[in-house]
Amino acid sequence: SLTAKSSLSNEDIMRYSRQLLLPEFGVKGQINLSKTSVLVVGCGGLGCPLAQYLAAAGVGRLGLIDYDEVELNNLHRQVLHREENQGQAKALSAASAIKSLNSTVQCCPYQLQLSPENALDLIQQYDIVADCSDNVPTRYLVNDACVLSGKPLVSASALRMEGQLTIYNYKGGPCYRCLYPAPPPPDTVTNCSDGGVLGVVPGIMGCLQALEVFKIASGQGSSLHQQLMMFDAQDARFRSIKLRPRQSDCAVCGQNPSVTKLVDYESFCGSAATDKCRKLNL
Amino acid sequence: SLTAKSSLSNEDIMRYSRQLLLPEFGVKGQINLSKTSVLVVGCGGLGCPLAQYLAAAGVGRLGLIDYDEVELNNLHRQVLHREENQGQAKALSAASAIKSLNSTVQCCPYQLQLSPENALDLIQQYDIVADCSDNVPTRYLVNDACVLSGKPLVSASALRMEGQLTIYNYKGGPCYRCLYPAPPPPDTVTNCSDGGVLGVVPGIMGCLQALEVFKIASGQGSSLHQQLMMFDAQDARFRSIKLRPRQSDCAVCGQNPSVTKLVDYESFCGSAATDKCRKLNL
Amino acid sequence: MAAPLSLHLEFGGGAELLFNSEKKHQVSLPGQAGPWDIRQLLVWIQQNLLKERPELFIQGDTVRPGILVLINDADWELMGQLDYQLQDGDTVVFISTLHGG
Amino acid sequence: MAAPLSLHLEFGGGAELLFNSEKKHQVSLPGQAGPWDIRQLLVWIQQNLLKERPELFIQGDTVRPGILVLINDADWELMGQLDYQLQDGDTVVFISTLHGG
Ligand SMILES: [Zn+2]
Ligand SMILES: [Zn+2]
Repeated sequence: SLTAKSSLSNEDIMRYSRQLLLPEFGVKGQINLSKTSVLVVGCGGLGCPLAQYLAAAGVGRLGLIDYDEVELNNLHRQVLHREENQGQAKALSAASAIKSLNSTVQCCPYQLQLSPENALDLIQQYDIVADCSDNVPTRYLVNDACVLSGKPLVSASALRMEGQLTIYNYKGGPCYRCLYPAPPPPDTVTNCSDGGVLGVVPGIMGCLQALEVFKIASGQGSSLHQQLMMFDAQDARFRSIKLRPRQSDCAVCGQNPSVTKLVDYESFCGSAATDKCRKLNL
Repeated sequence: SLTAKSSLSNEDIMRYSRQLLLPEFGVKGQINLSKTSVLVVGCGGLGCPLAQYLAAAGVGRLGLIDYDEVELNNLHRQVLHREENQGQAKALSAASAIKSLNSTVQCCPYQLQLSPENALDLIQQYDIVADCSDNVPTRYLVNDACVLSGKPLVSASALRMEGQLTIYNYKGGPCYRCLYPAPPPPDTVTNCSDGGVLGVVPGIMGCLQALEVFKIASGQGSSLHQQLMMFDAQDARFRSIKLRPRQSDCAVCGQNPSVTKLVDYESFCGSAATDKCRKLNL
Repeated sequence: MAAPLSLHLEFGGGAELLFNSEKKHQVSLPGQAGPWDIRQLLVWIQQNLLKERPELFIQGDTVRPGILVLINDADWELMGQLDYQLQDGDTVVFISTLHGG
Repeated sequence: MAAPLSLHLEFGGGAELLFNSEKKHQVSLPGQAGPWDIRQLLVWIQQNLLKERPELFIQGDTVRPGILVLINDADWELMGQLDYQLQDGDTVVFISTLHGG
């Protein structure tokens, strides 16, 4: 965990002066932020802007998970990576961009696939988890691991010209399984690699996701508790939906959970934990 | 103006494949975008994410205006600049980051203050103008220059934990002067350097601004015509307001305009065209 | 016999692709002896709006997993789910969950 | 004599700083002989809500330049401006223009 910081250095005061001026944030919020660690699952279209703004604002420690490598077709939306990073691990490419923006942030790149074997170990080392992944099995895995570790999960997604943002496992609100007890039939799942995505849509959603992480980390608390924010880029319209509370019959966060350790999410969902080829031959 | 492009290279097809898949965009939208030039006024908290996503998506030409140099207190929100760029011209620092993201975009940095002397010459070379500036005189100057040159103006602003976005001089909608015929008393103007700003708020607004530029450039048209989008980060709430149409008695876009060439905007506003020291001693 | 019911239906997150890519549908349900509930609305949608591959929208008597139903901007779970009795002028939204990033 | 009028007032973009930093105010205007219009509302706000430096909010009989007035999510210019006659339950928003970037 992070060294407890009780005051700001002169350089911190200079660097963060524009946000120290905010009454909602101030010195206390900055110190809280500098003590907070955030795990970013996925360094793609959502993870890039999220990591960029959290690092710029002075989050204490940032874990960056991605098993994948930078490809040319990522660059229209994954704005931390550069042309020269093609073929490199996304986690390392993102970490290097983050360091050049704010060298005072502890940055931990993990070039690996989040899995039932490593997820709890990793998530236990962080205060807040941001789900920036791109496939269904990973979303269930991250959810269950957050519930089992008691961590708030700020979850965004984007496809075509739409985006969604919710906070799970936070202040009596639902977890992902409370909303979606059964996984969608694999036939109905469209990923960015087959449905496409307008690059700035994950940009917008990743920034909004960073804002909620920021509000939790600084102590203000998220205003999206038990809410779903939906964005339609075609008509530039946002809509906020009141969600169900935590469900007492939920398989993982309910009163008699049947899921008490991580399971095999690829089998559960019938699809692979990647957005590249969506069906798993079982 | 840009060389007329009628097809996409193989590399373009690879790079932009995820947005070529979108029915609203497709090959035609990509070609339209590659023929469009956008002038970004200000490479700060709004200009950085805007330029980043427009360049990533493959806009044809990007003009980047900023007279200022990178300072440590910019880095919490001006995410194209790096620690090592401190002291460098923002326009050059931004251009270098843009080039490493997408070298196929023509990028024209201008290290200068937009002024009544140079504004028309510059704006006439571009199809769309994005106002990412940080002070009142520049906002009137950009507006008048866009009206006199017949260019659509996508205008965003951010302060503390709030943001605003509008499109001026577009399809019968109002210009900035239609809404604000008289400048605000200098005493009532708060800038980011005295009021502060949460970095991700201009991030969100700059991304939304880029989306509207993108929709105009690709041929879909903006959905914010005659509308004002307001964002409150504290409660993560957006609100869209129906605005007045173009006003027939407007001083610059009305039927008998009194402003037929650019004037002295610092005198008109009683303040300097910078966000650093807000009052002008007249 | 109740009067016909005017509803505003919306589909999003990809669910609109099953409805001619049209996101917004203003519909009128015929008058019937009792009130309309969501269970009956799903049958009506399947018979009147759904052009192809109904199994991608409906499974059994409810929506397929991964579609969230919203009644007047609230999760249908808060409103009685399939048993919610529709009122004239209600907005019902069917949103497919997005997973991309 | 008309009944008292219940209004939802909001201040934003910095205008709330003149009102104890409170963005939302639920207020009740007393009953009077004729209807209330925005011109009268501004006088009422100045006398009842505005704590300090009224010149930063009001100039003459209208709001100072740089404040936009919104009536039920529409620009007041579309609604008759100072002459708009308030209805019970209306939302009136006063937004200071932002210039930062
Ligand atoms: Zn649950
Ligand atoms: Zn005008």
